[in-house]
Amino acid sequence: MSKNTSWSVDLLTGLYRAMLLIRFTEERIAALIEGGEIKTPCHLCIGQEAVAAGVCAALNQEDSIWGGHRSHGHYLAKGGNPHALMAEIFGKATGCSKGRGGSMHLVAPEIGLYGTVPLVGATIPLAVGAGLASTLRGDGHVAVAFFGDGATEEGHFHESMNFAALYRLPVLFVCENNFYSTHMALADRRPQDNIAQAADLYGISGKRIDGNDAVVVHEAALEAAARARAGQGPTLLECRTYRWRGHVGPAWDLDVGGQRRRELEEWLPQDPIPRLRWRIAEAGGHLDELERMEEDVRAEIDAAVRFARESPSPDPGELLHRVCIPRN
Amino acid sequence: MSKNTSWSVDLLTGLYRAMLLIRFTEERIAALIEGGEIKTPCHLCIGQEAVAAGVCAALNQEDSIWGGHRSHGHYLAKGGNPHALMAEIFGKATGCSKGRGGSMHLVAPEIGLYGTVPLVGATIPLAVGAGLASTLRGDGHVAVAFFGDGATEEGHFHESMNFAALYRLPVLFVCENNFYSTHMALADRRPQDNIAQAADLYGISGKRIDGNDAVVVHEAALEAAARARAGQGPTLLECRTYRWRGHVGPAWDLDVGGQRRRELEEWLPQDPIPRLRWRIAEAGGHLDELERMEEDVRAEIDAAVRFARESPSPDPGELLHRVCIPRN
Amino acid sequence: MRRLTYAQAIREAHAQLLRTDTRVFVCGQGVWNPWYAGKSLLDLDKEFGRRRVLDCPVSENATTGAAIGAAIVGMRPIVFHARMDFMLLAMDPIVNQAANWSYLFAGQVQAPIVIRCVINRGGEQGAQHSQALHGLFAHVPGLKVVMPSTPYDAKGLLIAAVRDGNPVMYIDDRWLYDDTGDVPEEMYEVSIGKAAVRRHGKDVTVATTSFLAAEAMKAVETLAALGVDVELIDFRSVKPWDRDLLFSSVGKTGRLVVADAAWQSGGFAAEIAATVTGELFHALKAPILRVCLPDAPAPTSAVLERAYYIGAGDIVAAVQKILH
Amino acid sequence: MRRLTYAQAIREAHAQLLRTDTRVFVCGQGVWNPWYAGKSLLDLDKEFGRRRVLDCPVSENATTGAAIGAAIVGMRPIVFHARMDFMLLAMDPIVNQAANWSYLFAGQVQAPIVIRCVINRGGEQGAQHSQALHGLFAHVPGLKVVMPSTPYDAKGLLIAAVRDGNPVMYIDDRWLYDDTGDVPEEMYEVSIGKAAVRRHGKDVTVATTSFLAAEAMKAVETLAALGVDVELIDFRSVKPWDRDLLFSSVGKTGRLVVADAAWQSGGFAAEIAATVTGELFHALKAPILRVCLPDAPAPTSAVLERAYYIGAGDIVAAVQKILH
Ligand SMILES: Cc1ncc(C[n+]2csc(CCOP(=O)(O)OP(=O)(O)O)c2C)c(N)n1
Ligand SMILES: Cc1ncc(C[n+]2csc(CCOP(=O)(O)OP(=O)(O)O)c2C)c(N)n1
Ligand SMILES: [Mg+2]
Ligand SMILES: [Mg+2]
Repeated sequence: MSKNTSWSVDLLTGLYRAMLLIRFTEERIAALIEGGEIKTPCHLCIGQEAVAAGVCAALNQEDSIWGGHRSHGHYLAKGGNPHALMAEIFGKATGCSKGRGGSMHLVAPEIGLYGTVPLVGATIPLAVGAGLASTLRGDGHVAVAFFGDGATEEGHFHESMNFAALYRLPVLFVCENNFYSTHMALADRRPQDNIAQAADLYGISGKRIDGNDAVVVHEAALEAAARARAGQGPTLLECRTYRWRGHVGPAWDLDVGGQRRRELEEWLPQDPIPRLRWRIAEAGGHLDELERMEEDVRAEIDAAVRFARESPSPDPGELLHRVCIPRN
Repeated sequence: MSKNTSWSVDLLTGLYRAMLLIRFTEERIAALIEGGEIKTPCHLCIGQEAVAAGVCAALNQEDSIWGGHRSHGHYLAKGGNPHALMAEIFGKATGCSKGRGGSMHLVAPEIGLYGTVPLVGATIPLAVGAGLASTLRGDGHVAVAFFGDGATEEGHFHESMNFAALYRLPVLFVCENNFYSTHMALADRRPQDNIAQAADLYGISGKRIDGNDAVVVHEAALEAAARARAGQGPTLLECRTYRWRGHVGPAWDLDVGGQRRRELEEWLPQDPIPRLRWRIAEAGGHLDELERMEEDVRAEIDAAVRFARESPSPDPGELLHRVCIPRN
Repeated sequence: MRRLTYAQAIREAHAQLLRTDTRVFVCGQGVWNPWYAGKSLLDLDKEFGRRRVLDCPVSENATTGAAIGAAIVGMRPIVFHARMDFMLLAMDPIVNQAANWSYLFAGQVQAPIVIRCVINRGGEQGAQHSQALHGLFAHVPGLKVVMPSTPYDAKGLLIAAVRDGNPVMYIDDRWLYDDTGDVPEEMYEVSIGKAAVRRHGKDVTVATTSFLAAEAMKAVETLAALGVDVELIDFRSVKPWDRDLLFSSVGKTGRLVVADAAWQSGGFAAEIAATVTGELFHALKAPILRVCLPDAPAPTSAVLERAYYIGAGDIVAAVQKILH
Repeated sequence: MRRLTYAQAIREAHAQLLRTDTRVFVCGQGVWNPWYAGKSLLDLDKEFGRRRVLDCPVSENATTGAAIGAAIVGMRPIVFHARMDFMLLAMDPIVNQAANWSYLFAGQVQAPIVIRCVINRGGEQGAQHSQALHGLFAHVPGLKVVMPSTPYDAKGLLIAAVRDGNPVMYIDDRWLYDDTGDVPEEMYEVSIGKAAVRRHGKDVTVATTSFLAAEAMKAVETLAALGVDVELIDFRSVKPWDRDLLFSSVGKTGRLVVADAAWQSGGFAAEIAATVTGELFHALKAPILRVCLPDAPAPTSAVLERAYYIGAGDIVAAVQKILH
């Protein structure tokens, strides 16, 4: 629960719109996969939208974000163009990565997204490097690494935390703990459910928060970003959440074990979208506006799909371009 | 200070002998390097002998140990043949690694030393694997990884701790915190002086102990080994100690910064050998026996050096042997 | 004879090894679930228990290192990497440790580990989920590298790898998992380092790795129809590779095309071409051509993937080029 | 002209880059102390401060990854690895990330990083402190790889690498640090991808990497005394390497020896031999020979080291072999 109750309706509806955009985009992608139109492997973040929305709303355009295999939400929340996202997933030349990257390799440097990649945890050190660059330049920008609970088992997560803590770099380590790495539950991979505690080891600020409450996430991210900008170093946020769909693709992954159905029963009612709607009402917002917003968002996604469908494929004649760039 | 005051004189003199053997061997090696007879880079452990001695005295012959670049002491304390050590350092065919490995690659499988290598922290996961093998075989053996404070900055240290904790493997993580990694002081590499705390993250037993008191080390290792054998999982021991000589070679490394001289002044009086001598006297041991022991040990080292000098060099005709072994 | 798929053959080898040798265990990410391994490890955990078939945390270095450590103390582990790409996080244990262990200690201790890894590409997965990195490992002394292309070899090479006593990289290819072939029920080995002649011919030698063996077979048929008589060699092992067989074939045909679906520069095909040109120069009647991937990462878009990957057509073209 | 040692030339390039380009910084283990880097980074921390010359924790992956991340957001870092062997812990950031970054995103973002690493061998250091792994990196698309052999090239290639805009592996060799040569004071570049002819000749082409250039020069003198006129090419860059220059030389001499002090199997020399045999076959008068390290890890004992390493004598022998 958020301490601060005086969030403006504007801020809340902004968070709401970001979450809707993510949710509806992901659902549309799910349908397009089922329809056979999308082939690139997609890792949907339905259920986890509050993390992307809450964190990105705390950032400036020049702050950088770095993601992984499950990063459609990060791209959209930071302000990435939905047309270019959809076109990328369709493998088109107009995609954000011009058809080279697919769902797992998104980029939008104009809004501070420097790349997402599916090697688990691989962008954590890169985000630390962006923080190091900011420190050297004194530009006040913050770098955010988004990653999952699984990524904390990679050694470079620890190396990166130590590195960022040692030099007090302006980095937010945002762990979306959805309790699974592919089919493997957290308890099968870690002796304790204590990701946030890693912060103690490095003497940095660390928090375990409700990752399904966009306002809670936002508040924590704002505080972390402020600390980072003030030279007080990195923060680790463990955002507890749950992925509704399968590890990859639109299925529900009920085959990972008996606990999955129980967990879904527990988590579906924690849907971050209705939870925020309730807050907006409380803050004096108008729910009918939210409904209009839903229509807007759907229309935008329709347009993005149309754009993607109508876009040309990449030119095979350019297959070998830009392995290296020419010297300018 | 050890809780248990009833250590037998035998045990204490055993520890003492092990430390003497290490100290005198290292000092002899230092002289031989200065004399130009030894060329392979040697990382001496003078000042740190209590860790190797205390831990190895808690182990059975079948328990495995794994080391790094600074492992002469581990080899000797576990019972490795001093002749074969010296011959290896001389690069001779009679060396423990037959002249293939030098100071940084020691082996003595007959006493449970399966290999030491200079890639920092590289044997930590290997020790975990030895623990896994013991668990699968149910043989009750314990595996010990010896490593330095620097190694805890490698991601695989964390991966290994998590892995061993998860499966409750019989592993002792023995960190010799000598406060330096080459020329870099701990404070230049870590935000906090808290290596033992890593154990908390993995929910295992972790202790910070006086690494210059062989009895304290021994007691902690005995307890850890007992826990490991009882299926209670791994332990992390942070043994605080100090390396007298340089990172590599016999010099004193006074060039690493002004604090070095101060630190030496503080640590030289903490010499683990006189500290144990005092305990032996307290336990009713005879100091003149210790003096006889010194002579014995020196004679043994003389013999080892003679053996090494007189041994043949490896046969260059065998240069390419055993890259792979033939199928038997 | 009984027919199995490539994936079933791999699974059967695992099961028989686990059943007959208590030193064998399997570890790695994705061994409890078919998402990554397809049917190649299906239900082994149910049959042999989750201690001997251990699905691991997302820690490639420690998992591989632990398997190597267990091997050094006498076990015979098979450590599984669902994609070669992930294995780059385990290069220290593989290249610095396992590969060196025997040599370093003059053969007194060994690391009899099988590092099984999958090439899993295509399907718009992109650059980091497509790599065929056997060339890196074939450069490293102390590692053996095998790449079965048939169900028979898949089973026989895995058994040979576990029994070999040295570190062996066992590299299989998801594109082959549904291929079927004759596979004996009993345990048998395919010798590491021995290639197979898939077709005898006299005009030109085509030598392949992994799934290109099947592509080459199609190429052979096309070429036969054009009157070209190809001798087709499937390396199966890329380190060590079968010099005797290749040399005797090229000694006869005087012409060689090497097809390897990895980056061309500095890849395995280069080693073959370099060795043949160094040692069999006077038997050569034509340039040795390589049919490899271009020196670029894998793209995602299917349109680009089609342009990127190689197959029968490329082999036909290369053969025609050195004949004319 | 002013003479500097190889190490001084590297240091001067660093200093000038740090002085003239605020985007440049240096990080890695051992940059504050000459133990690892010799004089090649001497006192740079004192001159430019310990923020821009950053000695790092023992964390190769994160340090390399951080340098790459900084590069992606616009810096021009030089990340230092005191030995190539340690860099195997940073293969994911180098091979999966830096090498792919430009291609993955169609050139919209880049990783203009210089990964400097040292080959530091001999002196009874053994298998894990001796490796020359440039062959691994030369296999990977998206990486450039340079190996200067003279003080002049050491300076010019480092400057070119930092300005290149792509990930460049800059590999220097401790055996060269005390070599002296003419080095201009001003900043200048040696083009990446351009080899140098160290001696013109007509009978046979000898092409080398790194310290073997000097060994080859000795070999050339011995051979000249025997009436053999060698054309000597120093690659300087191993990816991309200079096709035009090599082809025109071999087109003239018809004979090629490639000398590269790395493992022979699947190494850089294999790529040269394979390419020449594939594309210049009809110009060749003799087998292409490789002078490389044997396929074994480095031993420690000096007696074994002498048998293991290669030099002028091996080059002379190879040349004589293809002439007779
Ligand atoms: C280095 C690496 N190892 C393994 C994988 C296989 N893999 C892909 S996604 C994934 C799950 C990671 O879990 P988590 O970090 O929690 O992210 P989530 O999928 O839950 O969002 C794994 C293990 C990979 N892509 N990269
Ligand atoms: C992977 C790797 N990185 C860096 C080095 C260089 N190096 C050799 S010894 C050493 C110091 C390690 O410090 P610590 O672990 O504390 O051991 P100590 O030397 O103090 O015994 C370093 C960094 C190495 N050998 N391996
Ligand atoms: Mg997860
Ligand atoms: Mg230390």
